Amino acid sequence: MITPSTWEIVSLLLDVAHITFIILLASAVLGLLLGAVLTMINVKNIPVLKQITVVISSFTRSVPIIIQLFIVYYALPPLLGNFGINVTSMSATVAAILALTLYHGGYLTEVLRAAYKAVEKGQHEAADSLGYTPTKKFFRIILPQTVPVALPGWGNALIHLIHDTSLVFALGVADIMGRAELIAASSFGMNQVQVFLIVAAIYIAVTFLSDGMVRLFEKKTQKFKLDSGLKAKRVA
Amino acid sequence: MLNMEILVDNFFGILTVVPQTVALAITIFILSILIGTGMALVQEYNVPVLKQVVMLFKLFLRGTPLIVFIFIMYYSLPSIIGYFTELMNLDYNASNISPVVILIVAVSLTVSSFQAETIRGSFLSVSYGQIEAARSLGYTPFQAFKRIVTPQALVEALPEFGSAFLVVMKAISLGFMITVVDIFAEARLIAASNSYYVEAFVVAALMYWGVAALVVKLTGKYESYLVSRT
Amino acid sequence: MLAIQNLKVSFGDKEVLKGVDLQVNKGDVVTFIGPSGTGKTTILKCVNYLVEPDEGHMQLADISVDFKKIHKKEILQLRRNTAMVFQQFNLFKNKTVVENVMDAQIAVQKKSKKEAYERSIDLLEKVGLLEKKDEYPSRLSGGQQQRVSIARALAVEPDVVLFDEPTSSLDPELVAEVLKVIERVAQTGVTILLVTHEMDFARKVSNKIVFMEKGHIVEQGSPEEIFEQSQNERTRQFLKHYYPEAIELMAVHS
Amino acid sequence: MKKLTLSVFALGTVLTLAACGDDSASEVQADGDVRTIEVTVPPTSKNLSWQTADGKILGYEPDVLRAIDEKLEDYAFNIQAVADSAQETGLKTGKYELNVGGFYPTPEREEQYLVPGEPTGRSLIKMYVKEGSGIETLEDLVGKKITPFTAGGGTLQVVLDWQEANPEHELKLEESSGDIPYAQRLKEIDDGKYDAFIGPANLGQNEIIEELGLKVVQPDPIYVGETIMLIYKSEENEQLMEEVEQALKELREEGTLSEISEEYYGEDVFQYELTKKE
Repeated sequence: MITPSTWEIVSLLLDVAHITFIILLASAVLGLLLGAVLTMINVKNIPVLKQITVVISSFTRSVPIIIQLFIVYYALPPLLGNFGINVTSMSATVAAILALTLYHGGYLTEVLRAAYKAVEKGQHEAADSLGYTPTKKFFRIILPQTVPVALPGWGNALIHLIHDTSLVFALGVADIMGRAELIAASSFGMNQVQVFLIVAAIYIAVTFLSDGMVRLFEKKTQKFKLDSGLKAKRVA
Repeated sequence: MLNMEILVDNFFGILTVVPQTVALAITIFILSILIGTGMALVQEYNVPVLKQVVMLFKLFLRGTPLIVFIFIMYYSLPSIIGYFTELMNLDYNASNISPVVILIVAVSLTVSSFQAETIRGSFLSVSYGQIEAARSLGYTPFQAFKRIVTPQALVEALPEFGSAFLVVMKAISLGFMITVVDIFAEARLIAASNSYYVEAFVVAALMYWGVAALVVKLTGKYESYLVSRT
Repeated sequence: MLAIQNLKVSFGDKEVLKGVDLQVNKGDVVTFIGPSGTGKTTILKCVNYLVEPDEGHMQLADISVDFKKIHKKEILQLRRNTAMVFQQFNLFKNKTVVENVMDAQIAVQKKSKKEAYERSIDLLEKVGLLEKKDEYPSRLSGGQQQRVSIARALAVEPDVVLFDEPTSSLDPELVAEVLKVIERVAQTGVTILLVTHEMDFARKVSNKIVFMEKGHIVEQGSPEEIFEQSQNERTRQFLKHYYPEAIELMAVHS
Repeated sequence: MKKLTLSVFALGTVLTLAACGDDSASEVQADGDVRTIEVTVPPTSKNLSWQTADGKILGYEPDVLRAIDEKLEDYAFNIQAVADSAQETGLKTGKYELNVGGFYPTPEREEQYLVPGEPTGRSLIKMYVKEGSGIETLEDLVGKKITPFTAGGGTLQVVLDWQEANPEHELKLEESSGDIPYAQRLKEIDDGKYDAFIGPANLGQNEIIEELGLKVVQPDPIYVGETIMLIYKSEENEQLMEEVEQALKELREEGTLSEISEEYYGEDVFQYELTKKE
């Protein structure tokens, strides 16, 4: 029987790495956008919409990803079909991206909301008192202070997302984990530990990059120290 | 169309494993906090060698998908333990080690690497003045840590802990691969026996959602209780 | 130039202002005194709508508003014609000292960066903090932060500057440096509304003192009228606790 | 609590509507044209059905499907490999129209899906035990440790049925999702962690035992059953079911199924007599 060598396994896995990356990148970006929108609705206290964000966030945070993947891939198309929207041709990859976007967005809502709330009321009042429009206030004052607070949580959310991409295989997406399963199965699972250790190494490399990126952002955005002016009294 | 009868049946069927799932989650959750605190302390106090070990450990744990880590543990934990028992001349067949133990070890370790970050951040958020104040009143370092710093750090960490608990709840479902039965596993067992997959997943999703709602509510209550006391 | 009629504010079911009327002329320095929690700060925050009044009318320069049906545009107008100095300074933490002073000029007044910078440098020099211009607020002492905050307020050339207990969060030794700056501002002829517990200072810089209690204006008048000749029992009671010197002065007068 | 009730209701509605959307999957059909059928097979059950790293889907059942496809002029099978729980979830909601995967017939399956009367193949359930252990039948397993069963799989059902018929021999049964590969299972027999592994014989056991040089033997099958295919329940699929049934019948009679069996299992599974239902 032919069992592939370590290097053959590595190259077989790296062949499909781009699929994992596309899913990861797309759901990370879209999830961030979704999280931002949900947070906005949440902190602005828009009635009804706010309740919806709470439901989305609590559902996506608490239900196993695999069920969420099934809902999007299997339940959504017939559901939308009832409203005359035809998405039956949605591919498994698109469904995976959609499900992970919802999951990541829901998770980030908690992170972003907490970070937004961490900006003191005084900062809002100061900008308001000077006549900033809400948009100007948000982009010039509030957002730059929210980002550094949100970064560690965002970093964790990204790692969770990276881990969870390894489950999209269930829908038949040929990602890294999917191919790993196939390679292991082809030799009746005799080399499963070896294959999984290689998978682990690839994922560790990806999370290492992700953590590095977050740390870089932290350095860039946190040139000012976020302690209160009152605390500074002691410093001076 | 969803089969109502099956839904109700499934509800009570799956309900039976909720207590053990939650108990398992609580065990893992507490362990992960303990290990995470240990890691955070090692990093904060710059313990030589140990600090490097912890960093390497964290890199590995944060990076490895849990599904992979559980397998690695399943295959390697018995021989690791076997090595030690042999070393200590204990009469224990390590290959008899229960899958529940393997799951607890694997998930606790993985989650602890996230907890360490949370805990470190929350301790850093307690201002130095608080420690100074405690010292000035003659508290021993341990007393200051226990009575002053920890309660304040806890307030800071609580929302993250809530999230971590939900992560643990979901993570346990991967234990099915090594025969540990939780909410999701029971749903799949029932589905596999009666082929009503959609019904089983609906019920399972609601169970998770319900537990999560409860957890969020409880942490919220506890948080406001802690806040009201500080 | 600033006229307020029948201003009413409540927080939940607690009435904070129970119908306040106030008249301020251009160049006035009006100081609000009175026990804590009587609505002094609230009046200031109504002027720039940081607190939403239940009802009342206000005329500020050429802006006239009915608080019951105030428009978003009117709120912005009010805020653009006023500036506030806060008890907690509230400097923008993500901006350096000079950026704090510049930012509203750019974001609100649409000035060029260069113009804003030059004006900011000028103002920082006046408050004596030019050498700190590139520091972040967290590196400054409270007194320094408050002086920057005053420069920031003046930078937008407001019709009225609102000082909300500007020295209450400061260590005693830092109060003087801030008061000195406020005094200089007062001398430039800009209209000022001030809430403070520094009675000596109020007496020295104000041309009008407003004594408030429980959401009402009890008495208003020149510093002499309030601090030296007040016949009002409640005013005298308050001063007895917070400014015993006034009682001595009154004794002299009567 | 109110929020929770509301959420339950919302989710229930979503999924009910989803499960009701009958017609969406079949819209693909156009009269007179070849209708494409979405068919799923398991991806990691080597010899029964598996997908190679470069995407080829191989195995007994995929080949049977291809043979059927060749016989049916009005249909074209689009075969894809997805995990087991996804297979049945997708079939229930109409995403897929036909599943194979070594399924055993059960009343619940026949209630929910269209099941052709003709089986796709035979499933042999064998016991794998350590050389020289003397275990030959299920009765010998009393007091022994049996490897956990694939949850809800046919194997478990077979053993449960046997247990019901033979309550005097009480066995200790455990379940798992079955993701533990057979190689590991067989090694566990070899090193004594378990005394017996019971499972369908079509998943490469012989190759593993040979490759790893395990001291594991297999007595005669403890059960021989039929495997079926599941078809999404809709009116137009009844025609499909009949044609598939006919095709399977022909394939069995022509000996094609036996040939495919020889190719993947090294023996003709149709030579074994079906275990009688008790």
